[in-house]
Amino acid sequence: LMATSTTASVALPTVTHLFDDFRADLDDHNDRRERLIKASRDITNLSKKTIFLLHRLALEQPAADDQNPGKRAAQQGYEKLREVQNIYSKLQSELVGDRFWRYQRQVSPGLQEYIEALSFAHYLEHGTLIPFDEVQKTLMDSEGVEQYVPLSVSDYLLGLSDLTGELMRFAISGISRRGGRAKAVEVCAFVRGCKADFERMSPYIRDLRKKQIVTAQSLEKIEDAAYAIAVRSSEYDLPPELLDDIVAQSISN
Amino acid sequence: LMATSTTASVALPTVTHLFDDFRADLDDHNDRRERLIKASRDITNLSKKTIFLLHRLALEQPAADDQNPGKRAAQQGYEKLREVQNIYSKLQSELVGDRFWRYQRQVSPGLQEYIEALSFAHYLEHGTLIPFDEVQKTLMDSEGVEQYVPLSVSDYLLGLSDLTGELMRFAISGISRRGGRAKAVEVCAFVRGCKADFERMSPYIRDLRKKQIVTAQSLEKIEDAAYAIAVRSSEYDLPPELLDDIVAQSISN
Amino acid sequence: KMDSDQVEKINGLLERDVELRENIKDQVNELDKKTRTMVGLLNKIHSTPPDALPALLESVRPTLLSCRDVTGALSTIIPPNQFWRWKDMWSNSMRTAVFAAALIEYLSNRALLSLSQAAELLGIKEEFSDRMTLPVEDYLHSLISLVNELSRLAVNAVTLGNFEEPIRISMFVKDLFAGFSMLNLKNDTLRRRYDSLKYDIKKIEEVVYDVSLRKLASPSPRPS
Amino acid sequence: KMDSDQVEKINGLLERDVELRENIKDQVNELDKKTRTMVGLLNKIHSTPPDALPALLESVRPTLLSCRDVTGALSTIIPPNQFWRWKDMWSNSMRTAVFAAALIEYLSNRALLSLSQAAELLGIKEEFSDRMTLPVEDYLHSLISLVNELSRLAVNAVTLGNFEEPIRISMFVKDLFAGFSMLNLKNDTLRRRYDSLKYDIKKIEEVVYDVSLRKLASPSPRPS
Amino acid sequence: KMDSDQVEKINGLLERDVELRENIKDQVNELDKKTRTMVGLLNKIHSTPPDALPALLESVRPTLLSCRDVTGALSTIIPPNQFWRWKDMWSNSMRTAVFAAALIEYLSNRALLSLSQAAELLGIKEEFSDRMTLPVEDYLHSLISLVNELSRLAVNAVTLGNFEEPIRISMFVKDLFAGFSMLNLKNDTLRRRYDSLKYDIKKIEEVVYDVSLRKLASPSPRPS
Amino acid sequence: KMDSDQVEKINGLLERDVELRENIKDQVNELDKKTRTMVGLLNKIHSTPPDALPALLESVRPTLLSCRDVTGALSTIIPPNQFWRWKDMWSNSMRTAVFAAALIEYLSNRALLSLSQAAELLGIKEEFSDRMTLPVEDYLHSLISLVNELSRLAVNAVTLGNFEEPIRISMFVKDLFAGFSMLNLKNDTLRRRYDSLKYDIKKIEEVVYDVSLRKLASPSPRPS
Amino acid sequence: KMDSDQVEKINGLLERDVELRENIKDQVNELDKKTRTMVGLLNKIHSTPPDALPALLESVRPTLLSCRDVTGALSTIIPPNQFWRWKDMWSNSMRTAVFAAALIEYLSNRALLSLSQAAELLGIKEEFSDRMTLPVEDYLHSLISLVNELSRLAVNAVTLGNFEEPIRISMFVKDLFAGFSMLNLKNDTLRRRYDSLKYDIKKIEEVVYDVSLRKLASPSPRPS
Amino acid sequence: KMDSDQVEKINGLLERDVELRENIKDQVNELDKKTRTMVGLLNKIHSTPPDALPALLESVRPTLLSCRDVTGALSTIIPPNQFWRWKDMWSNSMRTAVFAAALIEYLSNRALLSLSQAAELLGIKEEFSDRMTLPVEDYLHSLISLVNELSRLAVNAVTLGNFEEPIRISMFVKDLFAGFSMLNLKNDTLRRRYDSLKYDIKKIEEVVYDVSLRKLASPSPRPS
Ligand SMILES: [Mn+2]
Ligand SMILES: [Mn+2]
Repeated sequence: LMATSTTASVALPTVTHLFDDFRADLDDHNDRRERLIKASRDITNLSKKTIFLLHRLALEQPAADDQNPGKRAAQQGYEKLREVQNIYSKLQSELVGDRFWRYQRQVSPGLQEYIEALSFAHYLEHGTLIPFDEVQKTLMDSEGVEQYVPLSVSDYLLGLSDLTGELMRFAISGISRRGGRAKAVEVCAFVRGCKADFERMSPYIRDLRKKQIVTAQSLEKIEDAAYAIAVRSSEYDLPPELLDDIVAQSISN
Repeated sequence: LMATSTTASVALPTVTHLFDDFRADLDDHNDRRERLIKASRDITNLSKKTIFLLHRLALEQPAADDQNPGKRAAQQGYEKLREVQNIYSKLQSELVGDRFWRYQRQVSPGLQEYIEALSFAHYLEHGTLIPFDEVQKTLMDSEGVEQYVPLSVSDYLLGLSDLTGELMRFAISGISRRGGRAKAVEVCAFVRGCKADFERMSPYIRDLRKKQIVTAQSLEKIEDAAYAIAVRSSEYDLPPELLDDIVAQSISN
Repeated sequence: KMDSDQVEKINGLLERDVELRENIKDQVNELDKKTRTMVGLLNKIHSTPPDALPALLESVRPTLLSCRDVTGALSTIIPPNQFWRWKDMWSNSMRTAVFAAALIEYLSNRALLSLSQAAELLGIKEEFSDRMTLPVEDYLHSLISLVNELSRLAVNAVTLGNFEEPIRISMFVKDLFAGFSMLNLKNDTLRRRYDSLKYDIKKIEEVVYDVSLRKLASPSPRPS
Repeated sequence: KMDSDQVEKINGLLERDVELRENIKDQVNELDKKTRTMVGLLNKIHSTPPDALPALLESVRPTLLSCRDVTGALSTIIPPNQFWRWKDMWSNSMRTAVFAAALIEYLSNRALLSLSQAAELLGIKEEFSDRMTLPVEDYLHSLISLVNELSRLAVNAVTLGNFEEPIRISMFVKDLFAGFSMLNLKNDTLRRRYDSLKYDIKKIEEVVYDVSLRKLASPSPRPS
Repeated sequence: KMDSDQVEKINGLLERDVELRENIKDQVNELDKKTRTMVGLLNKIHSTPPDALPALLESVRPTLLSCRDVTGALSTIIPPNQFWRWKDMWSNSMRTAVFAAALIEYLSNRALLSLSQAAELLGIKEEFSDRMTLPVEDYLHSLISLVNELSRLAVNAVTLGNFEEPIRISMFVKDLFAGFSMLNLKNDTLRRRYDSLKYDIKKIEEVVYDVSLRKLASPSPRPS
Repeated sequence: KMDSDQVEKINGLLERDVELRENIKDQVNELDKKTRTMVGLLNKIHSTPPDALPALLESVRPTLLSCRDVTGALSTIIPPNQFWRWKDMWSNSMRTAVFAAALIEYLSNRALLSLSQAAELLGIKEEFSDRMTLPVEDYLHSLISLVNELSRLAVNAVTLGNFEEPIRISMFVKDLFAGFSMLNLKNDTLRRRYDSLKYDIKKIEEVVYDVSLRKLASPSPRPS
Repeated sequence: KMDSDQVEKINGLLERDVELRENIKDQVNELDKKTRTMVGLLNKIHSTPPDALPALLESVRPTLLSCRDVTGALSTIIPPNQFWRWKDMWSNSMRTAVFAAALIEYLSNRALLSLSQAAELLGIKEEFSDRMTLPVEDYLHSLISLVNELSRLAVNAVTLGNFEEPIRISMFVKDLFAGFSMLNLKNDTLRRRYDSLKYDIKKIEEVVYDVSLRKLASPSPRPS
Repeated sequence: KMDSDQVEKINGLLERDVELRENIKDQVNELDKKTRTMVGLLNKIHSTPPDALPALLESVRPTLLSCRDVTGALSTIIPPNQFWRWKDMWSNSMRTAVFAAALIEYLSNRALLSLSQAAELLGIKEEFSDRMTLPVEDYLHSLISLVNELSRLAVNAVTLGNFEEPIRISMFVKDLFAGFSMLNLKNDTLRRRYDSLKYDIKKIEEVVYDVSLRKLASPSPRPS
């Protein structure tokens, strides 16, 4: 009788031992999850700040000798985003192998905000949508061998979809700048194209469908601005640059 | 004409200067908010772990010579909660003066979870509800002079309200332990009293009204367990300790 | 189960807060009446010719200064360090008061009322700071309201035949917008309201455009 | 506006995923059929006398082993590193399969099926790990289902006149619960299900209580 | 025990209410038809030249007056003291009817329909007051709808070449708005709708601006 | 133009309502305190042995009767005919008060408190009817709360060793439920709460089952 | 331009549907009354001794058969092909009727009412199929309600001293459950309700356990 | 007992539906691709000058006509009488297709696509009516989408220098709106969307205002 009771207390450690491993495993997972959530918040904040910076730079009157003021703004944006890339480089081991998809829900919000900021800078420099591969390249070490964090099509598209909102702000805020009216018309066409392109992809990505509604609203806002420009200038039979000059003079006088 | 335009560009720096300060102020605020959110997550996690630890210790069969097994469990709980107190001691400057109420929404969730864990340990040791002042004391430096973080009545009560859920788990999980049946009946009376006490305070605190519903559910669960004990033992005309012994023997045999 | 002295102590604390809230509410109602009066009077700027403006502004000033009674009372009622606990009760009213002050300042001196000037005008003293202060956010909200109102004024000034006003407003508002764009705002009300500023600027710009192209504006030196 | 080759590339990637999802779904349907069969058969343990049990368990085993076809197929279909991307599609089915395996193991050997044994039985190989693995969470879910089922079995065993079973189940389940209580769970489904375990233990305890007090149970040595 | 008397009595009470609701609903449907007709006809004001307006307004009046049938019927159906119990069923329709009345009044006499005039027009008699009355909130809702419609009319009048109309509307609406701004509205739908009035006013101001900028008409200065 | 008479009159109406609301709120707070006190005390029935029950119930009665102060005050404050306008402010508290009264009645006399008894106990007089009355819906809500509480009591009575109580409760609740099921409830909150009664009944039936299975008490057969 | 022909035609279509909905609603109200009556009567099975049961069941049958009036009327009202358009209006009532029929069948003959028997009893003829049919989902919902009721009956039968009933119910329900578990239910309400069946089965098993533990009756072994 | 015949029969019914749903889903995906392509192409109307419009519309037509493949396939897949059972699966896509057709019709012929024309264009034949038809609600939804799009087009046409378009759109939309306002819409999504049309109309009126104020084009007077 004593003997069996001893056996019983020997059997117990097996379960305990087993669950010890599980505990370590779960704690490890939760700790990593926490680290990624915190890092993702930092990345989101840095990216948002970059977007504000880009708006600020885009609004400044360019120096007279500046051939491509957008490029200058973009450079400063890229510079600031290097901080984000640094964070990702440090996270590499947390996101290696199958871990990216395991923690995707924690990582995506920051990643999408980063792509939004990066694509904004890219648009200011080139006037185009940043290609998938180029986004990927910014998340690699300098030799272009190791990917800090894998890029999913969904994150890429959702980040770009947010870009249209920033472009709307950029276009409308810039209207009072010299050349801003022409820029607004350009952005209007660009965003209209984006919306059409995303339309065909949206059945595949749940969140993109929702974001398309926001894009449609942004587009309408730009269209309304472009309309206001057109309707007002149509009263005068003068080329737009001349109109700009007349207005500028009446203010600076 | 040139002169006025110069005046204009001199006027600009004033606004810029003004907003420079605002930017610093807002950035400072947002950064502090972020730090507090992160610290609060850590505190919540540590407190939750402490609660698990206390359940685990409470479930262990006590050593034969242990006069007050609850006290031993509580001591280990207090020990672990010292980590939380350390975090608060480091946050003191972030929460000094009017800052506590400014960041209350960020700080409260962690604080309430801490109070839940602390009051659980206290209950295991004393079988009573921890008083307001004692919670406050744990958040002071060793000389009892400086308060790391002010304690609001609302956080105190909301933390205690969560305690009832843990007590429900404690009572029901412990029913199969020797003496667990008596303990469950004891907890039942205690939680019933808590619910009645909180009832009169709940009009003052919005969230407490919601949590009272959860407390009511927990209470009903304990009542159901106490009922099951009573109904089964009523078939036999034996004192409860004897019933416990018979059951224990049939298992250990 | 709580000790009865604990119950009593906590009930005491809770009831103190209820009473406090009542007292604050009374003051906020007071402040609300004042801001309603000021907004009602200032609404007339849209139909008032330039020469009658100083008198109109002067008529608002007493009410503006009387807001000091409220801020003074609040600074006495609010317990130490609890400014942020209660401020949501009056932020809207206070923002309207600061808006009124800033509008008067702009129309009187074509100048931006600074945060410290605003606090001073409303009787919010440095030494109240843990009970009553004017947070940057609230001040910024007031400035946005100011821009909203100025964009409306730009339109109505032209209707009244005042073609200089839109141009002055345009310059003032652009500076202000440049200031705002220096801030890193998070996604809150302030951000949303800041976002809407661009429409005001656009509107003002359209008026300037109309006015310039019709060559109705005579050049005027910009006040510094 | 996207380059047309970008559009094509991205559309290609998106469509690849759609196809992948279809393929996985087919496999999951397959697995679902198998688990439904196993659960149907294992449901009979509640009315099967002890001596007929081995045959019943034996009849389930082929279906259990055939799950290896599905895990093998999935390990081929899932692209490298994408296990966590798709696993929600089959976790429920896989948990049921592991539950069946653990129940068979308990009833055959009164032993706890370990995680690695479970993986092995279901043909989930170490080398598949970035495409097909058995996560701890899923394994734990299956153990909770096992406890749910055993608490029901404790009741029905007594109905069938088997008074030893509840006592053996009681000891087994208590060990398992002690194991579970070592974990730090966050507020998710696993936590909720773990929380409900105490009711199963209580139920089993009541059966043990009934049985013990009626002195119907004869003492039996505990298998190690 | 709930005896059958009790049950019968309670059931009687419940069923009386069900029937009452049905009867009210029929009347509200009736009222709805009338207001739909009026709104349909009044929609033509946006494309009707000034000289054809009186005839249009005259064509609406019979329907307006026929609303008295509904208010009369309701005052008979509603039990004493239960006005506030059922009023939500018809408030929307009644507000539309009052809106129609106020719009006709403005377009006929450039005057504001008063609360008592509105009640009188719709046949809501003083002596009905515990069963049918026109609450001040509903009246104010109707006035806000009037402003919404007039801001649209200001735009369309210009399209029709009527450049004086916006100026008259502007004055009327500004007076109305000044009245509103003296009311102590609490934070409810009415307050939100009142807050939205400023967009209508801005729109009207912009029309007046456009007209006066082009010297198509000029707002006469008014005593402040 | 909205003349100042109109504005003043309207403002008077609006402000009267604001003040009225404040006054009602004070009374409702008062009533709320009373009902919370009663609920707190009545909570003890679950741990009170039968012989100590009368004293407990007696201790609640003064608070119950003091509710008459509130209903009396409300009947004075509410303007004629406006009962239905304001009743949502106190229905919850009133339902709790009626619940307390019905629980006391059941525990004292094993009888169902009727609608008119409830009104009488709470001091709601016939002559108040256009300002203060007890609508049948509120009474029915209270009865449902009573059943909720009694199902809990059935459980706790057994824990206290009182095996007859559940049987009495079962009979009382079944009669009540039969009464309810003859009412024509429409699809609203009351209906949903009524539908949930079946869970309470099941629970009570299970208690009666446990008690009679173990021959701790036996339900007397009753004529069907 | 939407010509008046078009408008008229469309309005005709819309109004036909409105009227249709009204007509259907009337029939559903009729059906609701019948099912309420049946449920009220059948509720008595829980307190009726076995020998009085046949009379009770007989008293329900006329109401059950009178449901044919409603299904007949619906089959006339519903336009060809529109069964699926309107069926949500009556599914709940129809499920209750089928539940009543299945309960009567079980208590009379200890047999499961088949889908076609159910349709036949309720007068749903093959030739109505494009306007009125009994979808398999609704039939299954009714069977689940049957199990819910039987688990309650198992408890109450024991209270009445009928210890064989739970054992018969247990066997019937287990067979039914085994049938269900072979169905391929998708993730909808039906699936969720099916999943909840296991609680009923556990409850019944516990009753059988209680009865057999106390040797009040003994489940006969059955061929597996 | 649920015999295996029954089970098999029921399972057959359930599985037929599962398969049916899969098949319909495939067709709906197909239709979805087509409508998205059309919407993508039609998006270009906002930046296409009038002379390039016919070619653009022509490029959409093949896709539009290819929708007939889907409606044809659906009419084969859907079992007799089950149109209303499944229609929710494709209503959204179908509405978009009808919207595209109506937009093309308007831009080509300045005419309103009738319900029967829409059905004909999309290959929905009279003889399909119990499996595939175009309900009037869906048609009306498409017309509302058309107005939404045209209000945007009015704006963008002006940007492109086409000042006549808004005037034509204005007349078309007003006629359509007048038609709608004669319909008896009940309180559902359609009603809400109809109510929102007034914003589109206001927007179009403002464009017409801008254009006529500046004498860029002039709306021809029309008989009221
Ligand atoms: Mn953004
Ligand atoms: Mn907790």
